[in-house]
Amino acid sequence: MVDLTVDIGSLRLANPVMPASGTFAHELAQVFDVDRLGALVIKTVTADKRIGNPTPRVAEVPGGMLNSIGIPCKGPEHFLAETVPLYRAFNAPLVASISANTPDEFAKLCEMVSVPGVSAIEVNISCPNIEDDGRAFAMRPEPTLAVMRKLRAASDLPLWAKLTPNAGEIQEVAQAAEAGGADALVVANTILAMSIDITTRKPSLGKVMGGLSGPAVKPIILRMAYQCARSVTIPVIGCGGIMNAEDAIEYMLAGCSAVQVGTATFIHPSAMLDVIAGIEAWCAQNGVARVSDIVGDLAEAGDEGARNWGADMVTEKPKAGKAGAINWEGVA
Amino acid sequence: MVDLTVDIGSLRLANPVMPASGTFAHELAQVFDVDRLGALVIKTVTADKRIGNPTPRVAEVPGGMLNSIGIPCKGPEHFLAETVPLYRAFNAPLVASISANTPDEFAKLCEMVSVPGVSAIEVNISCPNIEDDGRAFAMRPEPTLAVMRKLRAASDLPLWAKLTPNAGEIQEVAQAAEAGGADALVVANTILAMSIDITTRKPSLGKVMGGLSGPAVKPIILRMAYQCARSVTIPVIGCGGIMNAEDAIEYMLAGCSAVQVGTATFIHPSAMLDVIAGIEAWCAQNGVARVSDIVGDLAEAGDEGARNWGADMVTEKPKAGKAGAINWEGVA
Amino acid sequence: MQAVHAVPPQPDSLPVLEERAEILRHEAVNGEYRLMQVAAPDQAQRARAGQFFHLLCPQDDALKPFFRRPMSIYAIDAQGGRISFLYKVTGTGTKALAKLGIGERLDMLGPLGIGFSLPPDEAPGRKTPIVILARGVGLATLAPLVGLARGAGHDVTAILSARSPDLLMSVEETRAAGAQAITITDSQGNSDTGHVAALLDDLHAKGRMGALYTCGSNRLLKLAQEHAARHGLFGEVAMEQQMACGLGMCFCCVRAFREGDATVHRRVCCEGPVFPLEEALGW
Amino acid sequence: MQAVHAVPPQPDSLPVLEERAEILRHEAVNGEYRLMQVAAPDQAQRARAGQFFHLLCPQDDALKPFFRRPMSIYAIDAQGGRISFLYKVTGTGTKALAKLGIGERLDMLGPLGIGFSLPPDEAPGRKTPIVILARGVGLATLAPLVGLARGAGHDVTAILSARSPDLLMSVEETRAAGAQAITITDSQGNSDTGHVAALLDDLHAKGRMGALYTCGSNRLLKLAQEHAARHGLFGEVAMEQQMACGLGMCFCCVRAFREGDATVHRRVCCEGPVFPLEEALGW
Ligand SMILES: Cc1cc2nc3c(=O)[nH]c(=O)nc-3n(C[C@H](O)[C@H](O)[C@H](O)COP(=O)(O)OP(=O)(O)OC[C@H]3O[C@@H](n4cnc5c(N)ncnc54)[C@H](O)[C@@H]3O)c2cc1C
Ligand SMILES: Cc1cc2nc3c(=O)[nH]c(=O)nc-3n(C[C@H](O)[C@H](O)[C@H](O)COP(=O)(O)OP(=O)(O)OC[C@H]3O[C@@H](n4cnc5c(N)ncnc54)[C@H](O)[C@@H]3O)c2cc1C
Ligand SMILES: Cc1cc2nc3c(=O)[nH]c(=O)nc-3n(C[C@H](O)[C@H](O)[C@H](O)COP(=O)(O)O)c2cc1C
Ligand SMILES: Cc1cc2nc3c(=O)[nH]c(=O)nc-3n(C[C@H](O)[C@H](O)[C@H](O)COP(=O)(O)O)c2cc1C
Ligand code: FES
Ligand code: FES
Repeated sequence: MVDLTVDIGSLRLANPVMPASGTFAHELAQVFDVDRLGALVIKTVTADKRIGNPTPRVAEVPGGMLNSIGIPCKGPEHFLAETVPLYRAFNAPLVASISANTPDEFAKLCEMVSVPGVSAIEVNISCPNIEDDGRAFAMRPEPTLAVMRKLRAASDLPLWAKLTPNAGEIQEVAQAAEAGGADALVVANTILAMSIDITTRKPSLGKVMGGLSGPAVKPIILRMAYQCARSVTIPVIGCGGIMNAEDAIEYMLAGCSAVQVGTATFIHPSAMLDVIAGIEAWCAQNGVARVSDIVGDLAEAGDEGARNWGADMVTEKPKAGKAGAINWEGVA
Repeated sequence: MVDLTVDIGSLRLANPVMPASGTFAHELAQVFDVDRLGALVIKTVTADKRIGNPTPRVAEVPGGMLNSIGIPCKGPEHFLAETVPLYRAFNAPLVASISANTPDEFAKLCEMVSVPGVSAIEVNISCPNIEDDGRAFAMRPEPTLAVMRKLRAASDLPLWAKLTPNAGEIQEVAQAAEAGGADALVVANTILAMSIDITTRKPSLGKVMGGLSGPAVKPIILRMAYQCARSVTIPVIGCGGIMNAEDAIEYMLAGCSAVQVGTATFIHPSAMLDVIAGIEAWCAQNGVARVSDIVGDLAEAGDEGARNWGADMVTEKPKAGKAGAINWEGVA
Repeated sequence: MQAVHAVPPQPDSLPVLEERAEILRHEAVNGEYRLMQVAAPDQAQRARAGQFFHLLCPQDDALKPFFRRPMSIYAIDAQGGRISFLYKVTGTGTKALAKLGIGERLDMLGPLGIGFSLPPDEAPGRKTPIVILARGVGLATLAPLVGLARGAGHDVTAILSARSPDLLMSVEETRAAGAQAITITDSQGNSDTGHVAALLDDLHAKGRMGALYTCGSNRLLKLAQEHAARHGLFGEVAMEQQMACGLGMCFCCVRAFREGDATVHRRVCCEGPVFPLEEALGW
Repeated sequence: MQAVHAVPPQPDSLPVLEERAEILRHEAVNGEYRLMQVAAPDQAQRARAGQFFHLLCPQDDALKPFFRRPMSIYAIDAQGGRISFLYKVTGTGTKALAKLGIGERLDMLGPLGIGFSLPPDEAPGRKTPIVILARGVGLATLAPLVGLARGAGHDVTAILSARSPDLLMSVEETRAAGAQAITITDSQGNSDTGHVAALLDDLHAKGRMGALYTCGSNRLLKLAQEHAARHGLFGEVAMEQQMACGLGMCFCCVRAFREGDATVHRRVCCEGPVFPLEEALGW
């Protein structure tokens, strides 16, 4: 028996697998028992009512998808009156995702949704801050710190800060979020991208640019999750391109305490169950008693062969010799 | 007959297709006549001698590759004494790629390589600046402007600034490069990424993190090329995940005057010839007399259907009606 | 990269199933359309006319197509546990689908969405006669409505429109189900709006049009809306929109609808694909 | 995503070709190794013992394997225009390769790299006798050296090492080429370093070891280096390293070599895969 529980700050989850915001809703309960998930993270709720972006809102690209759904939203009143009661039917903890146009609006919304029935609040600070030229809060450390402080003051619930991979130096943003009072980080939202239909010469999305998700982003977001996990002391939840248990384990080895699965659900609605089952099986096979033991358990690169080549064919750090005098480079 | 010539500043290229630095060398002439390429961009030369990074230096990921080759380099003297003379055997213009650890070293190197036989200099400002905590020059606008000014003063040759996609706001960096005197931009270098072998629990690369290239990055870099092309007046050369002519045409429609092909050459060494032939065929089929006419010729998204659905099945901007009162969102 | 996917045990009570159904038949119907029949007993039992399945088309070496593809139920054999699809080969997904052989398996998610409803009785004890206006691929969606309505005792007239006579489909089946089938084609020059309008007027005059159903053509939608409005008829339209999740979670499949004075977005996958005729906005 | 690739016309003069060669034979040799023979007339003409081809293994739905895979030439039939590979099924690439059927095409780039050279004459007019020390997959690389050396008039002794007798390969072919084959295996307990050292000493004493060639085992490399150094023998080793371009452009395939007092990096793909025995550093 593998112990699959993980702790995200004060919140204990039955297992480390949960949906990514915007790719899950109660409708999935038509396909499987969603109480088997570690948590239920729902689509971002905004302070204002929104209709979302023009269609086409999604496009396929090699190894992934683009979306410019935006955040169609009926507003916080609807969330409180309809959504929260609806989720009482489920036992898995409900995580509300919120976002707003200004720090103050954000804080007010945060306070509003801090109600019984909500176990944690994911603050989607990857959304534009109109007080900073429409730049997303999490593009830079300073606005991240500022908004997190306000959010922290507005709620006693655990706050998960969801970062944007479009930031130049995500570790610094991660540290700012921690300093501002985040209880955990979600790394990360989608990467801004686009594609063009060369026959019509039109962008594939009605909004021209949109967020890339799916397998294509995994190596990039995994790197960011690794960087963040090494830069903060709060738990990091990895999110980007997880299609199966192997991907989830990569994130956990890189330092993530839990994972979120988004796009995979669109291909296989019960993908998250496969991820849970696969993690459990891998732990059992590898003598891991508690899944939390593998968090950050990355071996050092180099010497004994990063790949499983034959006993007689391993890759090594070239012996130093005179070459030792030559600089190993800092960055590729 | 399609006119395939393109102008990159004062430099006219026979066609818009050239190799990406680090993925080409004279050895490719063993496979095809490299004079059929628009230009010959060679591996970055550094001011110091370098041995490169520990092995393993490459890894496969879905839809692409990771590399942490680094820049093994025999130094500028070797470049001048051996490389430049070697390329006299070819007619296609030689583009030297250079990089250094500090702005001054960079400028000195730039001056050194400004010799007959070199048609343009690609300044790889995606490399770490040790005077800025090892951050790459092109991570931010200010150091980009500073280094470009020095480089501009050091050479009369066309300077192509190669940007890093790891920057948070690449348009601003692009504008700084233009302001600093760049004659063209190359968008972009590889995206920092990583992967882990869950069996050995080791990072796949000896250096843990490395650059992602190949199809997986295309939607991201295409977006950046589009943003840069709209932010500057100098030509933009697109580079990232181009595997075939369709990909190259996407970049040109997005505003790129030319393209660079990297990873594709590793899979099919003559991929660049296929790209050239494919662009020519597409232009011929679409009544395009000069390939430069399609640069930036992007249709507007929306109304008449971004996709080629049946005449009776097109996607549209939802009619406004009362919903018109609701905000269309700024960013997804 | 692809999820290593073992379909988990799904309780009998769940309305939507993901199954790997065996392909029993798969053949070209004409130069454009293909018919595929699969064995999917549990899904067939749940399926209703107007609903759809979200199909995982075999992916090529570039992971294309990435998304599932929505496909209406063309025929349901609940007892035999079979479902049929009639589809047009258009792009990557349907091309990949077309390559699947008999005996191979098709990963299908469904049944999904809200199907057709039948009109209230015209008069106590008198079933409202319905008219189905189908063009092109719209036929695939409307076909099972014929059986549904006939089974419930409605008089059914199906106006089947196509580019040319060889692209007409389901004519025999429609008649065999006891419905009247009127065929019109572009090549015969009797499929234009004027002609169809006259046909509808005629059917209404004869008391054979108490409700109107359509799908697949913007032109026919407008026409149907005009006639339904003019005569105050019950009507429904099946809409299409690109889909990712198919379940109502992602909001990519919205279309604009009239709701009183307002224009609202509705998700085609779960608030449709069948909508009240008068509320649909053309596209 | 994959390059829509039409191999362009390649002038006769170019040394490296990318061809889609037809598979003529493809079979399991034992539980681990497979033999594949392809028709590649132009490439066969250019190929030399010790060189390799860079093979594009069929990619699965996740574009895996992404890179080509280097594979030594196991046999060259220049006249018949055929090339053979002997390979071990290990990971994604070789697994994909193993699925290719006879008549299918294999996209191969090559011949690549620097092959084996033969030792200078021992004495004027007297060809130096050579010893080949091959274990496991190293055999695939060393096998064509037997024919090359025999053809040039060298006496050849091949020490063939494997885990167990059923994994020994090429014994008959070696003998048929007029070379002596000595087989040693772990299961028979005669393949350890001590045993091999004794064998080499014996061969040297008998005047049958004037040069040494090896590949595939770090242990045997060390041993060969010791013996070659002790007796001042000519020697070569074929090295392996992961490759991307295979042509010398990307610098991913470096290994460390001794060059006088310094340690330098050399690219296995183009400065090798065959290197002077004394310069190789173990791994
Ligand atoms: C509820 C519903 C039922 C449908 N039933 C049928 C049917 O019974 N028979 C039939 O032939 N077709 C039907 N369609 C249309 C069918 O889904 C598309 O033809 C199919 O998705 C095209 O995929 P493709 O990869 O071949 O084309 P591509 O053009 O390569 O597809 C690109 C993207 O656009 C989407 N797309 C393209 N055309 C349509 C469309 N008309 N509607 C929705 N998305 C589209 C695809 O799903 C994909 O995401 C239905 C659509 C919907 C929404
Ligand atoms: C010059 C040369 C000649 C070779 N000749 C032969 C031969 O004749 N017969 C044979 O069975 N094998 C030979 N090999 C080894 C062969 O290339 C590997 O077994 C093969 O690449 C493994 O690929 P994979 O996808 O099955 O394994 P994976 O482990 O999935 O490969 C992952 C990555 O590591 C690389 N890799 C793994 N093992 C090796 C290796 N031993 N050497 C180089 N790269 C490796 C792969 O190419 C790939 O890039 C040769 C290698 C080189 C460099
Ligand atoms: C259709 C779609 C809608 C999304 N909506 C939201 C959202 O409302 N809020 C949010 O924080 N992230 C949203 N995301 C981002 C995902 O939560 C997730 O961060 C991203 O998709 C990467 O994970 P994946 O590769 O597993 O999909 C959305 C993603 C998709 C594909
Ligand atoms: C193996 C390898 C080595 C590279 N070396 C360099 C380099 O020395 N200088 C540089 O500016 N870019 C270098 N790059 C980046 C490429 O020039 C290019 O920007 C990137 O690979 C994206 O293009 P692609 O997807 O077509 O490969 C290298 C890329 C690869 C894969
Ligand atoms: S397809 Fe996802 S909401 Fe309709
Ligand atoms: S594999 Fe590219 S240099 Fe050797």
